Amino acid sequence: MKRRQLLKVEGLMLRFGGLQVLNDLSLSVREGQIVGLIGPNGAGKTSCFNCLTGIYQPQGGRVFFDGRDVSHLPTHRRARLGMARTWQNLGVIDALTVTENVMLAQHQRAGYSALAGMLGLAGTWHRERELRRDAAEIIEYFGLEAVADERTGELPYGVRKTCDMAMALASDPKMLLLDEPASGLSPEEALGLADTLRELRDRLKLTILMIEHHVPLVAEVCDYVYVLNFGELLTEGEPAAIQRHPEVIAAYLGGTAEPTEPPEWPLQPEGAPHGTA
Amino acid sequence: QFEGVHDDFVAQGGENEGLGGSEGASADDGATGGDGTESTGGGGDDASGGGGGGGGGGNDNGNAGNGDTTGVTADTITIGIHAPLTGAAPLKQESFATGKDLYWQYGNGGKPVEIHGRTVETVFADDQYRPSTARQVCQTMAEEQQAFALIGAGGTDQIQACAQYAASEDVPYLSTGVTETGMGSLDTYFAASMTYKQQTPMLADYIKNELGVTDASKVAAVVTNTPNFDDAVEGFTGSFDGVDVFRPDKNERGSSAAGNLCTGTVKNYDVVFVLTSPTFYLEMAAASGCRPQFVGVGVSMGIDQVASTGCSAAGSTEGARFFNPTPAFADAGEYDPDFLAAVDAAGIEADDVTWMMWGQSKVLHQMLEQAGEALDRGAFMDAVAGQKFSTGVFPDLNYSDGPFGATQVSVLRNVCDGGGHYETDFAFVNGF
Amino acid sequence: MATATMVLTRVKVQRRFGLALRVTVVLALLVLAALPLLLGGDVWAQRISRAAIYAVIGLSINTLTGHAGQISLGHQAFVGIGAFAAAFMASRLGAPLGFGLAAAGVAGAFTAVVIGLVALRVTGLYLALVTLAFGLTAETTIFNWREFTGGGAGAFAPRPAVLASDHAFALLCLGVLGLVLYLDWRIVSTKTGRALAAVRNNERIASTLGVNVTGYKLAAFSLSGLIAGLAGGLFAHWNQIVQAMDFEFQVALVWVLMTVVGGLRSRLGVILASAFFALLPLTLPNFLSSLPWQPPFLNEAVYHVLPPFIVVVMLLVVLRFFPGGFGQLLRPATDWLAGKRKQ
Amino acid sequence: MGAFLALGLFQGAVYGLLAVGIVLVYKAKRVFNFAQGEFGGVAAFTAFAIVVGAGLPYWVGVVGGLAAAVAMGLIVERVIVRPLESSSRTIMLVALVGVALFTIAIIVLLGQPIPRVMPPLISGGGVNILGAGILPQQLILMAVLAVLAAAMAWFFKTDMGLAVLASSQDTRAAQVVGISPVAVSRLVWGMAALLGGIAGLLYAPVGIFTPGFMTLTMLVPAFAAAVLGGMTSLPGAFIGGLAIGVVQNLGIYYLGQQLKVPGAAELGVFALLMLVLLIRPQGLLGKEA
Amino acid sequence: MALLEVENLRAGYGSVPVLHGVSLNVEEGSNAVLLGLNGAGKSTTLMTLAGLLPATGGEIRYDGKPLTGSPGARVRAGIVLVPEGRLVFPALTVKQNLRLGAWTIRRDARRVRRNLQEVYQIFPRLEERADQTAGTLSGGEQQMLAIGRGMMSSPRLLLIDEASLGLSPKLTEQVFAAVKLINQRGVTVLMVEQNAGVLAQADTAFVMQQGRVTITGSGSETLADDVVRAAYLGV
Ligand SMILES: Nc1ncnc2c1ncn2[C@@H]1O[C@H](COP(=O)(O)OP(=O)(O)OP(=O)(O)O)[C@@H](O)[C@H]1O
Ligand SMILES: Nc1ncnc2c1ncn2[C@@H]1O[C@H](COP(=O)(O)OP(=O)(O)OP(=O)(O)O)[C@@H](O)[C@H]1O
Ligand SMILES: [Mg+2]
Ligand SMILES: [Mg+2]
Repeated sequence: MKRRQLLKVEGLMLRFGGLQVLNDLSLSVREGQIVGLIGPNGAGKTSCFNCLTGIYQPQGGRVFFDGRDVSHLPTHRRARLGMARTWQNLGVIDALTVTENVMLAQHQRAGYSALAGMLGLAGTWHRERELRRDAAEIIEYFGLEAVADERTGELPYGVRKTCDMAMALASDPKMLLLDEPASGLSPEEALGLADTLRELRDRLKLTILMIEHHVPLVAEVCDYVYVLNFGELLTEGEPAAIQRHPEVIAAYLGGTAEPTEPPEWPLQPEGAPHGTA
Repeated sequence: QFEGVHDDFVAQGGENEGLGGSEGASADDGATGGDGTESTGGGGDDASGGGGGGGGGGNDNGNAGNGDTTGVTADTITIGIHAPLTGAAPLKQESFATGKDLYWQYGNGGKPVEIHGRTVETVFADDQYRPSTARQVCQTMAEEQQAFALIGAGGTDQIQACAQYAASEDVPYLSTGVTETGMGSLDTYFAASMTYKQQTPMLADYIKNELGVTDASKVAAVVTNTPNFDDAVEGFTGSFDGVDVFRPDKNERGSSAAGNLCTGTVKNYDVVFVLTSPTFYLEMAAASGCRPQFVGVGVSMGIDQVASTGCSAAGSTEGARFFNPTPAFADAGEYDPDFLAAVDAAGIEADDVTWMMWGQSKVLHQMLEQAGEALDRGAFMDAVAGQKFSTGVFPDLNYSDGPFGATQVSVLRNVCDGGGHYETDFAFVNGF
Repeated sequence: MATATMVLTRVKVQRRFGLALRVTVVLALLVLAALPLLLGGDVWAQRISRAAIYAVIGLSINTLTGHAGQISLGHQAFVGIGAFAAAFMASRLGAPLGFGLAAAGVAGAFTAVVIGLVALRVTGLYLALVTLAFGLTAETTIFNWREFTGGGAGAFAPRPAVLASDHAFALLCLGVLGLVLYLDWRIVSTKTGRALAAVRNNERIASTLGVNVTGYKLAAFSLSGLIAGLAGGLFAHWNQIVQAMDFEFQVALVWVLMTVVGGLRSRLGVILASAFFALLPLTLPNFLSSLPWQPPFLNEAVYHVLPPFIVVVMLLVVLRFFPGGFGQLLRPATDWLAGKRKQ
Repeated sequence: MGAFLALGLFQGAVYGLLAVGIVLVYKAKRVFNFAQGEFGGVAAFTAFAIVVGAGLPYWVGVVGGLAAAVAMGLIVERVIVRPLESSSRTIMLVALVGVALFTIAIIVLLGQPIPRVMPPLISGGGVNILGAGILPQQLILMAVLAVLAAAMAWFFKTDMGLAVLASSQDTRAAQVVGISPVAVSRLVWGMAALLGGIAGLLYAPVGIFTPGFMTLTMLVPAFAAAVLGGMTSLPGAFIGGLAIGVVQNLGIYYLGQQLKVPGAAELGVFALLMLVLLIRPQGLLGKEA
Repeated sequence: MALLEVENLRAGYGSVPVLHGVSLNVEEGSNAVLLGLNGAGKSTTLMTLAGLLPATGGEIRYDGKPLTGSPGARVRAGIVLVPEGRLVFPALTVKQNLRLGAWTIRRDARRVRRNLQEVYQIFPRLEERADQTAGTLSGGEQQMLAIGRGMMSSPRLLLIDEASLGLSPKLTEQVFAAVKLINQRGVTVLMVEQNAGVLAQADTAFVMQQGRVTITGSGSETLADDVVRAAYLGV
């Protein structure tokens, strides 16, 4: 059964000064799929997410979401169409509590205008209570109720990571863009994540595009994988095939690959500077 | 022409001295009240004192009271004074601290002045050279600190703002150095000196006749951009057609105007009429490379502190002439020996601000005296309106035609020799 | 079983008792605060008005800096424009007070939006500089524009007969303060507050959560300007004369410091700090001169310098020892009053 | 017109001198130093007290004034800057604004808010430049500005200057190579205070001075000068200062004199600042570091 | 005698203790490796040794004498840290970065020049990029710069924290080769690594667990240990 493409990217080009970060990148994600995006550090994965969500304006290429060309929509408009993302270095607001963060993520579905809320018009009070109830539900789903009223800045990394995920869900999205959801998690937690992702896909009918360095998780959960190298698509396919792909082994997986020609420093920066995105 | 005026004054000075003497006498008698009042009335024999006689009559009639006795108790009257101690025209704090009570405490031959059995107490507030602050502090003095009447010691816009307040609450208000704009209709207001509108034509004559500059292109006016100085500018340009007028803003810096004064070969003014804040004037004077002759009207320019600061700035204000209500402090003894006596008795360091306040207090004293024993605000206003007052420190005042009762000014000259101060060029003149 | 019921009842009784106690305390505090208005005569009525106006200004800065995280060192310009607009309406056009205040709010909001458009392009420190330079320019240019402000003499803003008494006017100011407080409260407890928190902390995260960052920033500027303009209108009629020098740029600095001392995003803290700094220059001279011992080098001239001096000392103490300002100091008390309890 | 140009140029020299200090602190700390002007205020008032008040020789006043400024710089560094190192730059900025207001208040408390006159280094009449009388003091000021801007530019080429830049970029990394961030911080604030003190001492004798004279009217143009120059460039601060002075005075001439616009000087500066920030945010000579 | 003797070292962040008694000895001229899971306290150990974090207990002896003092003093004594995450000065050029590496010996111009030559010899890449700003270097180049900068002050003991972090396997190999070269020139090296490859060339290996060193052995022994392999190297 061929499902409809929820996200489609065509010929993405992104440059910073003289640095070609993304070069003619095309990929697509079908509804209900979990798709992996992998590649060496600095390959442009996070930058790709930034182009999808409108944080970066690519020099070329188009982004279609839910059948609509969103290439020129600002970030918040894309979010309202149902794109939610998590961040490599966390997308929680440290100064707010877990509950507040989750309610913040409900912004677009609050259902009343900012002015109405400010004036305290009748419907808003009721709606606020509903939102709070929904938030509590999501928090419970992620097992965060113990820390619901604590400021996220004071929580351990793993918990904040979970909160980030809860926020992505709270916005009631069609699609999740996850940037390294397993980083900072212990091996068991990472495997638990696999179950969560599948459950989200199956129960909430979510589509997921995920950047991940944790290869076992990718192999376990992804239906399809894109491999990025120096901003270009190296290859794509089923996880099992990807893991055997010699170029992927050479460029990314390393280790078992037989030594090739003498190593040469890459001409383009390999490691992303701190604090990208 | 001037000599005649001066002689005129000396004649009046006799009268003034007589007044001082009579006060001294009343102190000797130890009796105030009706007798004291009559000593003012005593001047009524002279032509200039005729109104005083009328005043005496008014007193006898009993002034129409309104029952508002705020600030008046059985033995005290409270007076409120506001002046800028901060802002663009900061005056020395100590001068006011020592000056505000000098007359009331020592004006009676070294003893406190008594007016119908009451002594006078003062409260003071800094108006920061801002109209809005002036209004606030005037309200506080009149309502919280219970001042019977208010005195504005300088700053036209502040005086106007406070006078407006005073009129709305029926508080008597006395000030020097003023605009006529919006003041003529205030029935609690009395000016103790000539208005700028009255002075500026005189100033124009002075420039032409005394300084000998008749070419209008050699004369500039730098007048702060406030509607309250519009009448001053009109008065000046009306009598001196064709002078250049610059209107800097109230909070502008003087150095920005310097470029106007010395534009080298094109324009170089011989005489510059300034009506601005002292800091502006000093800065402008210091920053202009050329050295024009500064002239002007207004109280704060004439004070010695400005002269001395101007002199230390490379002598930039040397020779400036200003019209002032009183003769120079340096000559105070010549015009009112009582002042020096009081200063001695008080054991204070007097200066020109003290001297100005002395004169103002003296005017107010006569007014209060005139109002009679049953003092209230209504009675006071009634007693002052239409009367004449003469002190020898301030110009003679005649309120028969409204609140602007003065017709004389004194001319002070900035002398840098010996620390920077003013000396009297002319005292109590009516024209040039 | 029985013990359980008993315990429950006791808890309930205690809760109810606690509620009654809290309500009593709040009422008592309000009455205490109202005393000067009732007993203090015109002068105190004027002071209360001034405190209320300052509180409104503080809340206006709180909206922009506290909620939206945009610094403004030129807030006095918004207030001043409001004040002159109100004075213009009252003295030149003879418009009723309501129109004057509306014009004041609109003028403040409009100016703030213009600055807000700039704020979209420059951030952080540069915004501080831009607002400062704007405040300075407004002070010297707009507020000295004679046709609008009467030049150096200032503009008069007479009160209408109904509000002529200082008491009536104080009630108006308190009413406006109440309104602004309500707005602020609604902002924090709805999506607007959360969106602003996100904008303030991380614009990128905010936008991916569907928050229109540009829109909210501009909205914060316009609301802040509206409130500031309104405060300006009240100020005009409070003093009945407005003048350019009332809105020197140093005033804006003191206001910002005052709001930080009160505690950004703490309504009570901001109100207390604002009221404190509103009353300080009016009451300090008389207070000090009534002291038995006069501190050296204190004189009339320094009274107006003392408030900034005091605000700065308080600021430095606050920044070092309790960065949440008065609000943080009061937190235990306010939490108790709001019925929050520690887990 | 010519007179305005000349006046502007020499007025701009003061802005430039302040801007050099502002740029120094910004390069080293990424902080807008709103207290820069008051270093000059403190120096001027101390020198005035020594020279005019106590009647001591001029050089004692100069040394005393500069010492007072440097002392203030070090105190500010210790009491305000260091404890707030980890808070946001906005908070730091607010605190430095506080320092400036605090200093002005102290000066008013100790002296009076009356105008004062500091004798110039060299007395004597002005030199006629383009029709404006320029005092010898102003010529000295201009020369000192040129020398100091060059000296500061050179400083950032030395090892010490590099260390200052390095710790502004990453304190932790600076520590790793053995640089003491505390020592660098003291050095920077001491130098900034010295620069501010020199500006104050040189400018006070030009005309009259009142408490806050360096902050209230000069700080904003000085910041505009620094921004115009690119915020991190010392030659930029020099050029920016002169440019702002000239723009200000041309504003007075064209807007103020011809068009009767109030506040022309400030309007000119504001317009230029906005133009720079919106069109060329990196300023004339700006680049990173 | 060991160049570095650490006994029962305790340290932490604020009131949170991280090191609960670390003991290890590093012989002069040797090449030692510190292994451990994320958060075990490896970086904390190195930072405490470099003086960036205060020790709250235990003792560090360096060259036989107790080691105290500021980071600067320790650099002068020859202990230099190549920190985790590279921490180069991004807006300065490569050459300026290296010059600052010689901060403590900046008055000895000849030695600075000699060290610079040496660094360029080990990392010719850096000489090519001498005038490029460090922020624009690739991750691998930045790592080389960080190590080169560490070499500039003629260290006796080089503490390297996760040199391979974020580098591709090929780059990692090159960096390790350079470290070996440095070690062969007589500099004692203590490096934190999670990469198995490095163990083969190490003289000593320490394994850290929750703030303590739990296993000490030679590099090859440890590499052969299945438990270590599985738990810490992810092989
Ligand atoms: N805002 C930016 N300005 C300049 N260069 C950038 C910017 N954002 C990213 N880059 C560069 O683009 C390249 C790709 O970065 P990106 O963050 O997308 O990598 P990544 O694939 O997500 O790597 P990682 O796995 O380390 O997260 C890097 O070389 C990075 O330095
Ligand atoms: N700046 C800090 N403040 C508070 N706690 C910290 C800080 N840095 C590290 N920690 C905590 O100290 C513990 C040890 O951290 P450390 O960085 O030494 O670990 P590590 O062994 O180097 O781990 P990694 O392999 O992740 O680098 C961790 O629990 C970490 O959360
Ligand atoms: Mg990434
Ligand atoms: Mg580590």
